[in-house]
Parts: sequence; structure tokens; C-alpha cells
Amino acid sequence: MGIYTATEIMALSAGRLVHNGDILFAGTGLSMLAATVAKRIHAPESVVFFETGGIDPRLEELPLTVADPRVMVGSAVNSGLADALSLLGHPKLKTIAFLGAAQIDCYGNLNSTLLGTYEHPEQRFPGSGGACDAASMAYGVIIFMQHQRRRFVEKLDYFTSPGWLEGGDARRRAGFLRGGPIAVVTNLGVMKFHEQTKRMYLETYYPFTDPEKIVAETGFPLDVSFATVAIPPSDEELAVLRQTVDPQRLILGPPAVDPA
Amino acid sequence: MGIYTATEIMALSAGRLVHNGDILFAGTGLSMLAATVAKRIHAPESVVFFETGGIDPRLEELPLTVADPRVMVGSAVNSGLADALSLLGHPKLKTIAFLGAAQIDCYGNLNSTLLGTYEHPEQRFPGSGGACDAASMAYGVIIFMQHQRRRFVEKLDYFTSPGWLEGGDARRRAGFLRGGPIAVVTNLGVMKFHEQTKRMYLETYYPFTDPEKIVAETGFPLDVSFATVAIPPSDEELAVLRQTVDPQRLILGPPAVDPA
Amino acid sequence: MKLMTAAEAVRTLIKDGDQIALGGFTVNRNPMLMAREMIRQGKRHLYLVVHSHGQALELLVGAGCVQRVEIAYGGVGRFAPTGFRFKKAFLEKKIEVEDYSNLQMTLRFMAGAMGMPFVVTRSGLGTDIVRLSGFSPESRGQGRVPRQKLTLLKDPFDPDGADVVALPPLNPDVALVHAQYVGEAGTCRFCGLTFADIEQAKAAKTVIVTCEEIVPEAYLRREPDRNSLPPFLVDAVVAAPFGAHPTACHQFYDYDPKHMNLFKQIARDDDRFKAYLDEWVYPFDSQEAYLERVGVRDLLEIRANPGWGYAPGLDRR
Amino acid sequence: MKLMTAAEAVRTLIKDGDQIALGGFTVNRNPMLMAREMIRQGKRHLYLVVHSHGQALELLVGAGCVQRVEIAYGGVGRFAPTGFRFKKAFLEKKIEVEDYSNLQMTLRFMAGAMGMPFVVTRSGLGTDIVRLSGFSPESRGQGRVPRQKLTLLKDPFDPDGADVVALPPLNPDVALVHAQYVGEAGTCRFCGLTFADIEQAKAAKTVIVTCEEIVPEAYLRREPDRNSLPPFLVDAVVAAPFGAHPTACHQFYDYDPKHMNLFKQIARDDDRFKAYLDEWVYPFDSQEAYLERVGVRDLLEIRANPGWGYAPGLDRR
Repeated sequence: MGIYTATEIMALSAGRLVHNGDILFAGTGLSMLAATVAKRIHAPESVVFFETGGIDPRLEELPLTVADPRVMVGSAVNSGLADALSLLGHPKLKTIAFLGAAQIDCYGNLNSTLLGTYEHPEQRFPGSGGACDAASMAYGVIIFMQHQRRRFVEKLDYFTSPGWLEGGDARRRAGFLRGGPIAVVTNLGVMKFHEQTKRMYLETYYPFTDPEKIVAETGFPLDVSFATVAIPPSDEELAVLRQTVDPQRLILGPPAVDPA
Repeated sequence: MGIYTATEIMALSAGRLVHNGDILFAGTGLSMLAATVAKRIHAPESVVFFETGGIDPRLEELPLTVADPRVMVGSAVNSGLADALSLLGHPKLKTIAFLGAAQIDCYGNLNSTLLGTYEHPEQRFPGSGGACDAASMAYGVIIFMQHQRRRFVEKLDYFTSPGWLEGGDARRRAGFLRGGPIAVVTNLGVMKFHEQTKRMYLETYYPFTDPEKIVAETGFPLDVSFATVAIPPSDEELAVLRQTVDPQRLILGPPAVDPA
Repeated sequence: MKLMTAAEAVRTLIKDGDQIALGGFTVNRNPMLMAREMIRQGKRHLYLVVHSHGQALELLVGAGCVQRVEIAYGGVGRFAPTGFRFKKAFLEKKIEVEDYSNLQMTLRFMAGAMGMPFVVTRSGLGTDIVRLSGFSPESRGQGRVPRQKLTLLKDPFDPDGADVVALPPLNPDVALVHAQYVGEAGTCRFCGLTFADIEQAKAAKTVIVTCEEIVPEAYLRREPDRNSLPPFLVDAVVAAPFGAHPTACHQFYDYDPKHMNLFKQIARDDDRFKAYLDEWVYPFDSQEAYLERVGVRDLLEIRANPGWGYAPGLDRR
Repeated sequence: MKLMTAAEAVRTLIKDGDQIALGGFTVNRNPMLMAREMIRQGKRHLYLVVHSHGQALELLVGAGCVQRVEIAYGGVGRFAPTGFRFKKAFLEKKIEVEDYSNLQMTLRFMAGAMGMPFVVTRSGLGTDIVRLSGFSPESRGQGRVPRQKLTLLKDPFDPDGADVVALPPLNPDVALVHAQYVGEAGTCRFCGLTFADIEQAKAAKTVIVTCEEIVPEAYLRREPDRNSLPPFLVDAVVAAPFGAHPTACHQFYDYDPKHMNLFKQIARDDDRFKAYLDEWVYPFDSQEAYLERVGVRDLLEIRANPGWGYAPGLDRR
């Protein structure tokens, strides 16, 4: 087992959640890595598509945004937003969307719009993009977060993308036909949601941290009673990620430094 | 002035109603002739499009239906029904639709669906196709009819395509943003609609008939007080129609026989 | 995506009573091989949802496979301005028919394809298309028949709250479309006008694509701008050269005026129509056998010239 | 269709206060020449309607041309996950922003393009996108600001009458899109992903198309399946080689990482942004003059390899 960065274990942890055949709605950054590594390792029949309209492109080079010309080559279809975003909710597709956000609450609801209010804004993020659409219509959502108390909050400043709403069966009652967050993958571990209450709990923590640290970085009560330590990245996983998926480390960033 | 058939004067009379630059929603048959002859004679900047998605095709040979492969060649765009039918109502286009029907009432409302009722059907026609859409959304509609008492009726058996509804401002009140029938071109003459009441009146009758005959063939009271005799087809019009537009007489049918 | 024969596709993927969207338009790209195969296998009580059809509709209705039709236009252009078998079945009350406009049907396929709860239009306000329902009241809400044909809503953004027509989406059990090209992995390319084929395929639970040519997937992926459907929306692909005959297939062949005129001759008469089925449908368990019956001479006559995509100068009287 | 210079198009077709749809997406096919020209001509109080933008948005907002934005995403991908000028203007309340999702904005353009009275979706139910309005109450119903951002409706076809989100159509005064090819008569072809450009153009009252190449009309009409807009929807065409620079144009050039990183350096700071405008926008009264400033070396580096449609191996750090 080699050394690895938090970014690397995040990408691999998310990739492990993909089932072969899932139709992957990828953004850029970590989600590109997770989708690509899963396709290369255990989900070869999975297909990546982008909200911009690139359906199953060849992806010889990593796209830096979903509108990168690299998502237009070797595709099954090049279309546009209307077509691509409509695929998200297609009942015959197990669409899995990767999303990030600035804030998350205990039901996996997301804020990627602003801090403060419209009247008194404190910070501005890009906004939903396709995130609200994916969170509303995909079969499942995997969320990437930096695990920080200011991001894991009791109440979102702005509610951009629907998770489990107020928990329980609130999501179905609101009118959504399916979906909801499957997992939250952070730089410290992987959170899932209780079957009945839909509240977040800690499923696994990475070898370099512990549940106490995670609780301290979470702004709402987090059940850690089921938590186990994560299986570290295998040499094969790391090799694929580093040598095939992002050899330029455009998204991976600086490599891990051996502390020894 | 040569001899000519009713079909020929119908095509030419309708063609004369086209203004240069109009965007023509054509069906097949007479409307193809009218649109093409207008383009060739006095409306060269007019463009023909088909509900099937063929936008401004070259039309080297006459299409026999709107789905004829002849509407897919040399086009500006080959698309589909959603795109083409949406053009009908585009506020920046003066779209003129040519429609036919089995029945018409005095406000230019059309039946192309059935005689009798669903419960007791007496006759079946193809149905709206795009006619209801064109009648609802086009800038103007030109209607072709065989002038027969059973077709010019007080009350439609089935109301397929909206003309002036109950007359007056009924069309605007119903929620339509524009449109309405401009003229009815039959094998006997050309009918228009009174500015205020929107009731049909006889504008011109062909040289081989007279207002009395037309009144007799009309199943509702028809104002003929404005009627004048139509200007007969010119030699140039007939030449274009016969030699350029439909040399095989696929739509024109048998030529006129000189009675002399 | 699975490569199948027409027989296998009909046997395994189409059930009696299914709601089926037919691709193409009147005389163009009708899924004729599939229609003939459904007749051969004696499918019953089919529920067709179409915009403007068409030769496949005529055969299926005529052969007694169809119970119910949602439709905007039932005809075959100049060869039959109103489809003879469609008209006869309607007048004899062998089928129930619900009438819409082409835009309304297209919007319903689009709403189904895009997962819209419903879709609104101004087309048809005040008409019997909006006022009257062709399906019997007792059929409402049964099986796949929607509880309401459509309904009027007040436009919430209009200061006067004008009425608009709200239409339910269509999500047929099966879409039958005929493409020019399908890649080995299942990517589909329609050439020429696409009618509402793409919307129909995206709206359907099961998509069966017949095609002129199965080509290397890489061939289609060199120009993804031109492709119509990704593999993961396609359930079965059936190799079907001349699969739309006697209707046309842009860039491959024209409609067959000889066959269409032949059909026009026999279609009014029940006995002659039955004889047509005996001659042109039942005997052929493969597309190749059917094409032998059509004959090389006729196939050569209708083949498309690549400069036009149809057969220029074809005798179409 | 009229062939114009960018200066003429902006002068004659765009007014202060116009509602403008920008084509492209974040780093791709932004109408950059038009954005620079609007800045040069000092357009004010613009009302931008966009889905995910983008470099043109950054320039226009930064230069003070914009009063109001309806938007789903304001960023330039990895070069600026949130657009610096967009963020600053929002936080300093120099612009009013109404937030939507990408699908919602796309549906609104589509509704505008198709003449739909409104359009419904389930996307966003229960969220602040549906609950909150970013425009001030006093702006409602003024000018082109809709009376309501959106509203909830009961689905008339759902037995439980579930809520759906109803959105008003968008019909912008002007759409600015950048195409690869325009024919001499005005037919347009977008290559690669079309984003929502076609819907934006069809929805707009006035359509201005900048393009890489003006080609013989017959060249485009040989393959009408690949074309995007007919001439009669296009009001003005502007020849604009590298017209999307520093964003990408599929098959012509990649995004320019050097320029985007330069912009990233200066965009946070008001004075440096002003200096950027002085260096890269104000001095150039023609696209050719701007491209001279960019320099042949950089243009060659980003030019697309026809095998990929982008610049493979480009240093994008």
C-alpha cells in the first residue's frame, strides 16, 4: 500500500460506489476522476455523459469543464442541454450524478448559490448549473465535499439542490419520482443516509483520520456508531488513477509526499 | 388567354395571394402548386417549409406528400415535426399556411376529421395532421375547397381547425395570438372574410361561373354584393405552372380540352 | 443493446395490448418489417400512438392487430388521402380513435422523452380536438388509456389567465423506428428528416430499431453531431435492408409507387386485402424472402441516387 | 439576413436595457467579439439571460454594461469556478441576479422558441430556486422583468395533484451566438455541442450570428441534416474568425489557457481589470487588430487538430 493524497482516496472512494452499467452524469474535477477510474477498473459498461450534451465521449484528455471541446470527440451523440439534462430522469437509466457544493445539511440538501441572503449577500458561488436538475431527477447522487464545520451545517444559507429534503419520505411527498443522495464523499471519509430517517451517518473514515475528528468537523450531530475504517486504495487503483486517468495531475494536484 | 382547368385557376388564384417574403407552410397537392408558382413568378424570396421538418428544400421534383424524400434535398435545415410546427407561430415570421378540408363553415372553421359523430360515424377523413396547428398559429391561412353545398355547411360535423370561431373577435378571445383565414379558394371563386364580422363573402368568381351558381353551392348565406369576376390566368402564369411547376401533371391532372 | 431478428424482437419484446409508437411519417421510414412480423405473429389489441401515419398503420389495422389509436392523421399521402383500412375500421367501430394534431402528438412524445409532467400549447383551443374524446368513457383510466384526453388550464403568467391546452406525456411500451445506420454498439443515425422518431424512442420503455446498415461503431463516432440516439436507449437492433419498403428511406430508396398503387387497388376490399396479406405478409419469415418477392427490378428502380437521396425521374403516377 | 461588422450590429441592433441571451457555455463558443464590441460602445443596463456562463458574462459584468442577470451558473470552469467579476458585482449589489437551474433556463428558451405559453418541470421542487426571487419586488413587471419568477401548479393528470414548477418562456430581445459556418444566404451550422444556442436563437426577437467562416450557401445545403438555423431566423451575420477567443470553438480552436490564466490573475482586482480592458478591449476596432494583439504564436498553439477538434497536448495548467 503506497501513500496517497486525500484527493486520490476521494476519487477512488466515489468510484467504488459506481455499479457497472450505471450512466454517469459527470461534472469536472473529482467527479471526472471518479467516473473515469470506475470505468477503467470495474464498471467498463458504464457511460459518462455531460449536461452540455456530450454523450459517452472518448475522453482521451481530461476535460477541464463540462463545455471543454474534449467532451465532443468520439461521442455516441453530440447534442445540447435539453437532451442531456432530460436523460437524467430517464426511467430506464440508472443515472448516477456526482455533485459538489459549498454547504450540505444532514439530509444531503445542497447549497451552491450563496452565503447570507439576496438582500445581504456574504459570498457568491456559481449557482446550480445542472446540480439542482441532477439532484431532482437522477437515480442517485454522490456528493463530494471538503469536510469542514462551516460546510456541514444545520441550515443551508440557500437551498439549491434537493437531497432528502426534511428526511423520511419528504422527497417522495414533494413530488420527486426517484433519486436522492447515496453518499457524501469527503476528504475525511464516506457518509451515507439512514434507510428510514434519511439522516446522514458516517460509514467509513479514511485510515489517516478518525470518527472524533469527523464529528468535530461536522456542524450537525453525526451518527458514527456504524463507522469502520475505509479499505485503503490498492496499488492497482492508484496506478490507474495516476498513470491513465490524470497523468498530468491536472485535477489530482500535487502528489503525496512520503513523510518518511 | 388560353383555356385552363379549375385546378389551374385555383393554384394561380391562391398563388396570387402570397406576398414576397412570406414563409409558406405547404401541404401537398394544390398548396404545393400555389406556393411554387408564387415563388417562381412574384415571390422569389418566399420560402416553403413542411411540417415534417424540411425547411426550404430545393424541390426539383414535386413531392407527393409532406414526407416525400423530395422535401429533404438542398434544404436549409432538415429537422423534424417539433421544429417545423414551432415555426408556424414564430412572431417574426409571416407564415402563410395552405389548408384543405372536408367541411368549412361561414367563419372559415374547418373539419378534416369525420362526418357524423364518434358514436355514429358516417365518414372518416385523415384528421388534423398539422392543420389544426397551422390554423391555430400561422400568421394567415389560405383554404382550398371544392365548392359544394355539402362542404360549405352551417355547422361542422367535427370542428378540427380554428378559423374565426364564432366570428367578430372570438378568435382573439379564445386565446390565439394571431392568425385566422385570409381566403377560401374554390373551384368556382375566391371568398374572403368581412373585416368586422369575420363572415365569409364572395370576392371574385371565375370567368366560367357566376355568383348565383356559387350561392347555390354554398350551404350558408353568402354575401355576393362585392363580387367581381376574377382576372383570368395569364399566359405567363399558365406557362410557369404547366412547364416548370408540374410538367408531369402529377397534381394538375388532365389538361383542359378546348371546347371549340 | 441486443442484435435480434424481427421475429425474436416481436416475440420477446412486444406483448398483446402494448402501447406502440410507430416511427416515420405517411410514406417515409415506416417500420414495415416490424409491422409485417407483428401481423405474422398475430399480435392483438395493440394501442398505437402516432402523429401522421401511414402504411404500417394501414397493415396493422387491416390485419386486426389494433384495438386503439391516438393519431393526428391517418393516410398515405396521394396514394390514400385517408387510409382505407383505417377508415373502414373506424367506421365499422373495430378500432377506437382519439384525435389530436401533429404538434400535440409531437409535444406529448417530447414531454415523455424529457420527463415533463405535462405540456401546454395554444394549438386547438376552441376545437373539437379539445372538446371531444374518441375513446369510450368506460375505457378511461383502464390499462394505458389516460384518465383524461387533455384538459384546459389557466395560464398563470397571463394577466387575463387565458386558457391553454394541457396534454399528458406519452411513454409508450414500445417504439418502433427505422434508422439508416446503427453502430455495432447501438448508436443510431437517422438521415434526412427525423419526424418525431427521436422523441418517440426517448419516450418509450422499450426501443426496437430496424436499420438499413449495421456499421462499425467507430464509423458513426467519427461524426457524433450527426447521430440521433446513444446505445443505452436502444434495446434491440434488427438488421433490415429495405426495412421500410414500400415506404421510402432517405439516401437508400424512394417509396415504391408500383407497390403503393397495388395496395391502393386492394385496400378497400376485405377479401382482396386478406389476399394481399396472404401474398405479401404471411409467407415470408425473413426480410430477404420478402425482398425476393418484391424483386430485384423494382428494388433497383426505387434505389436512391446519392445526389438526391431519392430516385429522380421515378414514374410516380 | 444582413452581413455586418460587429460595430454595425451592436450600433443598429442592440439598445441599452435590452434583454440578451448569450450563446455558448462557460469556456466554449462565447460571443466574445460581440461582448468586446458592446463594451467598446458603452452599452448599459443590459439584462442577460443565460444558463451557464462564462467569459463573455465576466467581461460584460466587469465593464459595467449589465444591470440584471437570469442565470444558472456563473463561472469559467477550472479557470474561475465562480466568475470573479460576476461574484464581485453580485456582492457589491451592482447587478441583480435571479437564480435558476440549467434545465429550467433551457426549458424557458425552448418554450420561447416553440411558442409555448409556459413550461413545467419537477426540477427544483422544494428548493430556494423555486421559493426565492433574486430580483427586487419593485422590479417585478417593470420592463422585461416577468411579474413572477415562476409558480407552482397542480399537475392536472396526477391523481394526487402533485405540485410542478411552471416557468415563463424567454423571448430575449437579442440572441448572440457564435457558429462555425454561415452560408451566404444565412443558413447556420453549429459543430460539436450546441448547448442551448439553437433554442436561444429561435426564441429571440433579433438574432446576431458571428461565425468563423462564411461559406457558399450550396456548401451547407449539400448536408442539411447538419445545419442548425434557416436564413429567415437570422437577422445579422458578422464574420468573426477566432470570434470566441479566448473560449473554444470546436474544430477551429481550443480555449486559450494562457489568456484565461492571465484573466484569472487580473479579474479579482478592479484596477487590474480596468487595465485589462484598456489593453485587450478598448483599443481594437476590428477583430483582426485584436488577433494581432493575441499573436500568431498563441493562435497557432490553440488551433484545433482536425482529428480531435481541439489542440491535443496543449499545456492547460
